Amino acid sequence: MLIDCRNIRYRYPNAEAAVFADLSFCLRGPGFHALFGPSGVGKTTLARMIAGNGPRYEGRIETPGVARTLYSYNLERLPGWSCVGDHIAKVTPPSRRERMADLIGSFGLEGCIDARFSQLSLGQKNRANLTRYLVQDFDLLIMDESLANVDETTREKILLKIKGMFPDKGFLYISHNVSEVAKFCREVVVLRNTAKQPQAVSIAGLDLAPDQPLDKSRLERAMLEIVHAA
Amino acid sequence: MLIDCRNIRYRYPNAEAAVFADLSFCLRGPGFHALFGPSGVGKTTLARMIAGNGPRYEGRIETPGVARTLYSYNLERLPGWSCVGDHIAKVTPPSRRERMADLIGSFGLEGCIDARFSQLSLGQKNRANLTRYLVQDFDLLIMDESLANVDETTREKILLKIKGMFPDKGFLYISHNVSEVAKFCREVVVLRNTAKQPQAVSIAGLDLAPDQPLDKSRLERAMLEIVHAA
Amino acid sequence: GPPEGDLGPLTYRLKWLFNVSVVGDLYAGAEGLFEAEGLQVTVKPGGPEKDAIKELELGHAQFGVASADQVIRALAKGSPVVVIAQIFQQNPLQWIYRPDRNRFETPADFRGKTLGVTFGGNDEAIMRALMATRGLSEQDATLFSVRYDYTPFLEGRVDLWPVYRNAQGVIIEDKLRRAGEAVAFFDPNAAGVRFVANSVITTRALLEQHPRTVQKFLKALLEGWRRAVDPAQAERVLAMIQLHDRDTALPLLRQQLDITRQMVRPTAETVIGRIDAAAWKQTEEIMLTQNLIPAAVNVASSLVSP
Amino acid sequence: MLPKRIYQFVIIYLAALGGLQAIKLVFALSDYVIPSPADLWQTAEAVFSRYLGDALNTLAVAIVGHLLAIVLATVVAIIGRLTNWAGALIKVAAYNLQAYPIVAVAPIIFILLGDGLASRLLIAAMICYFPLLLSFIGIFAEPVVDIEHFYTMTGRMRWQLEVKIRAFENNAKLITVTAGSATLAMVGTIVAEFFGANAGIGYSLRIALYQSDLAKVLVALFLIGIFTSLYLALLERIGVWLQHKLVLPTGGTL
Amino acid sequence: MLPKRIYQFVIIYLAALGGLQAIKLVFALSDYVIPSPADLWQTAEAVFSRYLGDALNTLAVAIVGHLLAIVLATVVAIIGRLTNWAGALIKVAAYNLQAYPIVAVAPIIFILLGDGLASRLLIAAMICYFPLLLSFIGIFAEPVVDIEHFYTMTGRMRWQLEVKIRAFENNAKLITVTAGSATLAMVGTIVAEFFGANAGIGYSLRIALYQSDLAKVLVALFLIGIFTSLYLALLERIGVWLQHKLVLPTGGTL
Ligand SMILES: Nc1ncnc2c1ncn2[C@@H]1O[C@H](COP(=O)(O)OP(=O)(O)OP(=O)(O)O)[C@@H](O)[C@H]1O
Ligand SMILES: Nc1ncnc2c1ncn2[C@@H]1O[C@H](COP(=O)(O)OP(=O)(O)OP(=O)(O)O)[C@@H](O)[C@H]1O
Ligand SMILES: [Mg+2]
Ligand SMILES: [Mg+2]
Repeated sequence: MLIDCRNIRYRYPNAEAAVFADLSFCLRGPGFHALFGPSGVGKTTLARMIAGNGPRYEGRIETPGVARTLYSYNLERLPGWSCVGDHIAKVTPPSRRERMADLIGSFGLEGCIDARFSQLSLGQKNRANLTRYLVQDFDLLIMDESLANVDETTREKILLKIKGMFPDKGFLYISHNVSEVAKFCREVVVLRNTAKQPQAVSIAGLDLAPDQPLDKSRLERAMLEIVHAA
Repeated sequence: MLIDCRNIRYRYPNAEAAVFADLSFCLRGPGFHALFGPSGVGKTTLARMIAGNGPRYEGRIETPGVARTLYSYNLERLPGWSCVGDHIAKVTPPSRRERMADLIGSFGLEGCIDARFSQLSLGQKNRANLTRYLVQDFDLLIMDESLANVDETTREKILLKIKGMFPDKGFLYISHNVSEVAKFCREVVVLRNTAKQPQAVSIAGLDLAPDQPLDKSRLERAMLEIVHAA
Repeated sequence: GPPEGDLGPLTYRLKWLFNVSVVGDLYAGAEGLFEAEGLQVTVKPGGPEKDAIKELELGHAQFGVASADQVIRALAKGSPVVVIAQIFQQNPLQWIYRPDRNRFETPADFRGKTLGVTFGGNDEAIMRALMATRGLSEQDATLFSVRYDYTPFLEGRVDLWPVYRNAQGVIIEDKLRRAGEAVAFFDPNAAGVRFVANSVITTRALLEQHPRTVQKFLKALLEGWRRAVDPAQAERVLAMIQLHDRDTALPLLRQQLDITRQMVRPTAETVIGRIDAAAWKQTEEIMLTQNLIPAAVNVASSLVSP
Repeated sequence: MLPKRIYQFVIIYLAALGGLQAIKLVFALSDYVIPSPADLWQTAEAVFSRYLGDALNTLAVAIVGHLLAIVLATVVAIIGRLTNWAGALIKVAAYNLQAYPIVAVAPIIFILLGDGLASRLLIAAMICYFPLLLSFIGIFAEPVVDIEHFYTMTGRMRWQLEVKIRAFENNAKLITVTAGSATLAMVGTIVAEFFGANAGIGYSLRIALYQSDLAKVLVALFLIGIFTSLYLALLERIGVWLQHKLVLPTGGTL
Repeated sequence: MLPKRIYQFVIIYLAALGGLQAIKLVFALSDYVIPSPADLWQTAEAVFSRYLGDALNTLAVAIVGHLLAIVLATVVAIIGRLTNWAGALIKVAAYNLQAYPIVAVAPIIFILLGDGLASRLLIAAMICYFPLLLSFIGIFAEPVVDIEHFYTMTGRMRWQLEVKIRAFENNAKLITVTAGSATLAMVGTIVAEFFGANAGIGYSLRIALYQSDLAKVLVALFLIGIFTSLYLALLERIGVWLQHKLVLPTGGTL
């Protein structure tokens, strides 16, 4: 068991409508999972609740077996006083230096390590930020649109790399790209607006591994299912 | 003629490599065009140059027939002292009030107009920001990842709406979604790294109009072409 | 007497900035008179925020100059201060006025006028004592609060303005004279109010444990004053004071010195440094009358002529 | 919050008194140098109600002076943003005005305004306004690109809007600085009273200093401290309320 | 930049002189209230070189006092961020210290530190530090969420890092405020000299006021203005250079 949400209810103060009205779902086992749903449905809110730094809500979220949850998002910035490479190195435990170099290479960041964060393009910023999370200790890493500004080719490479490198960890990937979540994720939790019941449905993805051939028709079916659910 | 770039050369101060080495391309006529390319290739830099608030470069960019260029990007924010609806209304000329209401409706922002900008979800922020640009006077609107955090379904609706509403205007849409640019754009300028010559190639997209049926094989071909070029 | 321990270098804290009012103190230092007595003394300027009595108690200084009202206030609070000399036989504090607008012959003329006083300063005590001699109360005249600048007087909004006759008095007089205006001074002494001015002080402990040091100090100091007010030495004295007071022109310095001489040594017979016990007694009475001290301090017992 | 600031001040004040008494003991000083507790108590009884009135008077002037300073600093900071010659000149003037110790400028002020309330107010405002100006200039000079871009691009940017955007984005800093400068308004008023006025606690303080009466000085300082703390606490409350109004309550921040 | 500040100051100074002369004419004031230009010129010739030395002396002390104030304000602002009781107490103490006009505190300082350089420095620093503190507290108290999130999430946040992040993000504001406070360091030193009366242009100013010599006061103010402008210009240059070093040159901003 990775994440167990039970009867979550939440309404932002001053907001007219609730974001969650009796939301329940559960995600089993480690692996690369997705949180999917239309813009404004509550993905960020839920992700923050799971990570323990969201607002107070009714209901219960349990993450048995997860000692350490990290939440990353696409607007994060690195400090400006030294170059990106130094900042990442500084937060990398000595034992993970090799992994860090490996990640920088596969993420296409070699050309960026000597630059300041403010000099990077948006996609480069996304990747630099994600890199430093991946060299931390974690059991569950939530990636809230962490690759939103990266091109598809690079993004696929990154996802496959992560999946290969961390087979035993849990990931919750938030993205607006249907084909991507269908292709690479094990389970796709589709969040829907409060009018629909249940508010969340789980759909199995292809969970594509590196070097595994793509079954196009299966992919299309999964995509359709996700789009229909949303 | 919309945009004519001739022999652009540019290197950021302190950067090792040039971003543009003799970049030339031209985009003809109004319509919905795309600027595409891997993360970090220079799309934002070029877009800012076209809009006239980028760095100084060698070469020439001409936009004959374009009196007014606007540049919008996904990190923009609306001021916080009143609600989103008021801010948009305030910058809408009286003659465009109807259009504004129409846009707010089709962009799915009805629920957001009474909220402050800081209370919106990322995708809602994207849409609110884009809305206020669309009610301005412009001949060319550059949308730099302006819809990056919006879900695909909503995004398609928005693009079709824009195309229907502004058939005579020029758009330069920057996005990392291959199928989207292939499907909706008239010409896709693919930027490539400086090692490749020419640095930019133009590929025709399907330029899908509202209610026009989708030719899947043509789409696939266009997508392949774009991915190959990049 | 018994042998005294060596006190080492001594500090002499003045009441005010270096100017003609401290000419004898400066002279004693400049001419090596302290060294001649075997003492090593640093003469330090005073200022608006300096209080020699506090420095004596804290051991920052061994000798100092304080105004009589300061001394009496300190005695009232149990300070172990003693007066060992009184340089000015006549208080240089006077009030300047324009004789073409007002005439101030006696305190009776104060009625209905605007009178400048530094509230809390000794000029306030003197002014109130002056008014009391003619039974004037606060309703009979307007007391105006005097500050750092003279503008209210210069602009004619205040009729009487307190100055040190031998220092500022000369300068302001010169200023107004040059503008074609006459000035005159009202002297409280003439009205019988003899409020003591600055005096030389030390602590009782020092006096008792090091009587000879005190004697030597006083000898050198008074010798300094004697020479400083000696008309025969005038040019030499002026040259010396010019080194310390570079802001006053020589002709004015000369005038200042002349007036100072009259106040330090009104007659040829005056012993320089004489403590005028009667004036001290009057000063204490004035302060007692005005509730500036809660009870009599018997100031006479703290006046010691070594 | 209100009582907290007060009792914290009282603790500090008592600690300072204790320190003074310790010095008195160690150096065996007389009551003239440092008053005894009994002396202090008697003095307090004698002058407290009079000083209380003075302190209230000072507080009233300080509040008006503070408002004046806020207006002045805002105006100068906004004008100083102008990049033209006039803007630069005004900025230089504002800086130079500050470079003159009030002791030197006071005579000129008194020549112009006399020694009534106007001078007191002006001096209070002058002492208080410069630190405000400094912060305001820092805040108003720094663009908030992500918000301003649209208005600049569409030719809608006016200086009023620019100021509004920057002020709003930095509202927390502005509120902190403005509330904190309350202290300076108090100081400014006291200094003005010290130099030129015939009323207020600064005036009483000066007389006490002339009389070398440290007991009275300490009573005055106590009242100044209490009133400053009160005013500060009040402003901080207003600040909290204002920020609450400006920034709608959100469910946590990210 | 350097000569610009100077000539701007000279223009303002001359304008102020003109204003005084106009007042003199309108109210028919005599030479002893406001000196005539000839008088001013003579006085300037007589005292200029001496006052120049005094002003240099003052400037030297002001620079050291300014450094001291910056250190003090940084330390207090950092400690004041602590949310515990000690932090609150220190903040209250810092605010209250400021609430006391230097005129009231100066005698105590002179008694404790003597009348040497130390008191001059301390007073200069005290006058200059509080406005710095205000801005620093404002800056250090406001989180930079997008940068700090990672360090907080991964348990890496230390107060040093937090301060560093906030200082760096607000470097433009910090530099503006720090350079601007140079003026206050000058003022502080002059006030200390005025009351402590030992050296520097503040001492000369005191004597000029004692002698009611507005011409000398005006000459002193001229020199103070020139030196303040110089120091300010120097600091602003350093600020520009520093910011250039901190924020690498970028091809425009968006
Ligand atoms: N601080 C807030 N105060 C009030 N309402 C808020 C606040 N934050 C978010 N909301 C509202 O809650 C809803 C869910 O927001 P959330 O950011 O979780 O959406 P999301 O699914 O992450 O959307 P997106 O894909 O656009 O990022 C939205 O309708 C939003 O307007
Ligand atoms: N201010 C700057 N200083 C130095 N280098 C910069 C600066 N801004 C961008 N660059 C570099 O220039 C290149 C192009 O950046 P640009 O932002 O134009 O890319 P992009 O195509 O928009 O990328 P993305 O899709 O990730 O937004 C990148 O390699 C980036 O690191
Ligand atoms: Mg979101
Ligand atoms: Mg970009």
